[in-house]
Amino acid sequence: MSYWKEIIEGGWSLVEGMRVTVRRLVRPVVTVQYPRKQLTLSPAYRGHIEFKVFPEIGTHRCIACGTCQRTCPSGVIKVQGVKDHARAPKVATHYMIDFTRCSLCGLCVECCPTQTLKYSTEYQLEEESRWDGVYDLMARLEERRT
Amino acid sequence: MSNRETITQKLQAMLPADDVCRDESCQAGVLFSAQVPLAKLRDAMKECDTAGYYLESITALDFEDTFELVYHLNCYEPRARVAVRVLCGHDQSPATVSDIFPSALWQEREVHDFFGIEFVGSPDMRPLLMPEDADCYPLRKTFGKVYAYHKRDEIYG
Amino acid sequence: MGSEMASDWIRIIVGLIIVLAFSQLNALFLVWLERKVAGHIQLRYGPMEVGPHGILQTIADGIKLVGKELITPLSADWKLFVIAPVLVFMPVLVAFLVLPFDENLVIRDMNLGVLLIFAFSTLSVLAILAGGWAANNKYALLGAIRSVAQNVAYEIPLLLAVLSVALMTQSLRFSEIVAAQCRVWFIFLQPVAGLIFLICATAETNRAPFDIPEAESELIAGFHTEYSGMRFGLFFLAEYTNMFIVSAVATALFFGGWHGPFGFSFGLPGIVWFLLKVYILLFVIMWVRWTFPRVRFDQLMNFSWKVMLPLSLLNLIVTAAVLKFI
Amino acid sequence: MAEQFQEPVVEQIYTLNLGPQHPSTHGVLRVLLDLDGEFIIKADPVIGYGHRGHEKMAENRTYKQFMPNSSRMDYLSGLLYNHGFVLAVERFAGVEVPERAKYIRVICAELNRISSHLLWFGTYIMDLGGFTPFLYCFDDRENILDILDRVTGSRLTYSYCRFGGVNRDLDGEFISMTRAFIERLRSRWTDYHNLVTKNVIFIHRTRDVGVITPELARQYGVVGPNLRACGIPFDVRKSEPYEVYDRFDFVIPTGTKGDALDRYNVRLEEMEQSCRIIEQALDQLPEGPHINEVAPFKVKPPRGEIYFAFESARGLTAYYLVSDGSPYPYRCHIRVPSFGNLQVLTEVFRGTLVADAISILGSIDVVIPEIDR
Repeated sequence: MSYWKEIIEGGWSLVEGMRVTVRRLVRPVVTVQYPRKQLTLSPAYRGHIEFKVFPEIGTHRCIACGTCQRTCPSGVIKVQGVKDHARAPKVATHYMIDFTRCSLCGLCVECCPTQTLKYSTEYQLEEESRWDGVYDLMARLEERRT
Repeated sequence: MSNRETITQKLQAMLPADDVCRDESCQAGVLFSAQVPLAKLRDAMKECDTAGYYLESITALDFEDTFELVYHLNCYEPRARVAVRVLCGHDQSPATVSDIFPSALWQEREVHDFFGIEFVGSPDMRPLLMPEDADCYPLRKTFGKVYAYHKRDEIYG
Repeated sequence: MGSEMASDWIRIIVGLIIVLAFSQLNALFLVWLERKVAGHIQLRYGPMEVGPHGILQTIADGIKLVGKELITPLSADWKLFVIAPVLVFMPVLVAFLVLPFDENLVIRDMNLGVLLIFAFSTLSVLAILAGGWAANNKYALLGAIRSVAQNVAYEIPLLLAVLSVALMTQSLRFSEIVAAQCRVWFIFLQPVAGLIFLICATAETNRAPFDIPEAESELIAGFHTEYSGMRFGLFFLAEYTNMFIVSAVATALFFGGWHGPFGFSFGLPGIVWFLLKVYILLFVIMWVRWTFPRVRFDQLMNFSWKVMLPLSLLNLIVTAAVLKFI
Repeated sequence: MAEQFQEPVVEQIYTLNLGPQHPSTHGVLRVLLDLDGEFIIKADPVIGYGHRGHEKMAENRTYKQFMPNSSRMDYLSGLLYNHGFVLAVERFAGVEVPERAKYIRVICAELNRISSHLLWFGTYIMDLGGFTPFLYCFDDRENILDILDRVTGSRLTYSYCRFGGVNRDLDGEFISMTRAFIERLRSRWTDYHNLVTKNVIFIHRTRDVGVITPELARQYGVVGPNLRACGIPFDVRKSEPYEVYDRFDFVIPTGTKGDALDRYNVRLEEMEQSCRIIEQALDQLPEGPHINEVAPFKVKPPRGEIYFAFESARGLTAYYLVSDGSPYPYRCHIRVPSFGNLQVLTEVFRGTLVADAISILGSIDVVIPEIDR
């Protein structure tokens, strides 16, 4: 008797399963056709880093202290700055990141004493060579300002 | 009697009082820590096995004067972790415990990979995580970039 | 007599050309359909980019497959390896000869049509065995062995199910079997046989949940692990064409062939009814595939020998007894 | 299966190399199988293809710099590992954590646990040949990722926890999304049960397959859901409550036989328990800062060591840290759950079919990069 019972119960469980899938078949899909339709990014999205532009001075506030450079676990950041004269505050002139090795931990943003770094929201970062992954943040900043 | 009391008593009976240390609060995550001489390692582990403990991890520490093997054992009771610590000179070879705890086999292989410590009597000492042709022991403090290489007393003294 | 022979030959040749064109196009369409069905069952679109709703996707894939290098492994038995994909496709084409698409739309209405289809569809397992064996790959061999065992096991209940239909109509000619269903389809008279036939046909065509010869999570791709390019493509097309054939046979044997339900045709020609039913069955096969996990090999065998075979025998005996005493 | 298995004739044995590139070895696991027909005589897992030397890396990095590494060991439950590492260092160095941060961490960690289990659920059914539940699970998991993305800014390797708190505070939107998600997940259980749990094929594939007895589990140090499936209610969240887990009411689901079906049921029930924890944590969520602003920038634990165990999605995980008082750990050892869970397979595989081996491997839920470290 259990033989028949198992066949019937087993068969019914298969029918139940098929009911689940067919109900999904007529439901609207949940995916989007990516390049044509894009989802909105989360407000906290962490892309590569970028300079903030402070409206009151119209540019970044990086003082090239090198904290980010030392904190970065992967040694991605290279920053250089100059002083106009001996008493003047240091101002960054070069800021390069090697995004190919970045692990997006965000420690640089947090440790920055002048809060001049932020996360970019770019994510379509296709490049042709490894060197294209090295970003010059200064140049990017100029590009954005103009 | 619970497993943790059994093993505490057994190990206390086996070792001099200086070598064992019990911390009810488990601040360092370990209830009971026992410094076992190399020769008594297998005895201590057998006691743990009969007390119903399982082997959680085997790891080694490389000090300037010696290696130290740390065996963490645990049982399915709250806050019952036992650490069995064995000093093992750079030229000494501890006995394997893989016949007592089968899980030790891979962990010993891993320690062998990283520290080059040979376990006497182990049926299988092939490299586990390292490539088959590796000729270095990466977690030794003589390999690669190293910030500090201390004697044991400088940390635990 | 002579002119009749000639017209017969012309009929066969024209038929073959139509069959070749139809089976290929149909297989391409089925691949697309399967991907669409799978997509929508899984709450995604499936192919969308090539052509409207991706209808040309499989053609693009076919072109890609044709362009790919045909790799023959060094250790393979290359003669068998090359011939196996061709072998797997031939019996599939032959089966089209006797399929009754409509009352008069049969390429050759033989009195042993049903037998011919099953005789030839059994051949494809030889090709699978040859391919799996010749590849000299353990996964391929395992797949081939599984395939043979599975086909042998499921052939018997399949034929027994067909036999009970043949008993009812006293014929193995498709046109007669279909004609006998002009009022009531045999699925209502022989529900057990119909179900057995469908299950066994799924197993015969190596479709999920009986796709253990391919079993991508166990055997990577089973018997066609080592095949690349259009050789793989032929296996693929053969699978889909096989699906079409078993659905067509099931339609002819159990679902009234070109007849509408209960003798009402609603003014539609027979071929529309026939194809409609075939595609509904195909959809069911796909639906099943995208719903169930795969059965294990020994369970598959147990199911065949312990459930399907006794059931089909019982069904046959009951059918025979009923026919005898009524 | 075991009773059908007979001692093989030696000449019939052949070796099958399962992996490292195989659809269902979940990463780069290679198993050398000695087979007799389709029966497995001996299994020898070969691991180490994903070895990155995290332990050596830790010695060359400050504690803070190692923090992003921690979520890269087990990429499916990155936040749990992250959480564990941060907790270990906090206890070691005595960093205070605000109450709100503790709750936030628990909520996110449990969400991550659900996402890990959901992914396991999907891939396990895919190992058994059913493709569709995989996509349904991904649909649900996508929700979790969206929620976590909202607060952590990342979808897989979160690097969210910080010494003394978390990176970013929760907002109201997060809370409502989480509550909506839990409701939605609960409404999906019927579908999952109808589609998978009750399915006769699934039951036949998993019942009495890959039985791990409690004794075998103890010998091999099997932990997590695999251990609980053999009937031992051992969960670090209960036995050594860390963070605020002792304030929540949840039960440890257990199985009876220790077969694949039990492991499946235990994991499914665990998701429900995680939902309960999240709900309670959301109810109790206090106001306050999300990070201890006065936490030292450079963490320097005192000399000594700590062995900190926590429950990751795969079981008991532990960080063993030895400090010499400098900002760099002298030694960092990570006890990973999958290590023992995978090793037990050498025993369990014996006498099973290849198809079962896949089913068992899937049910154990190993993450290979976690083992390789």
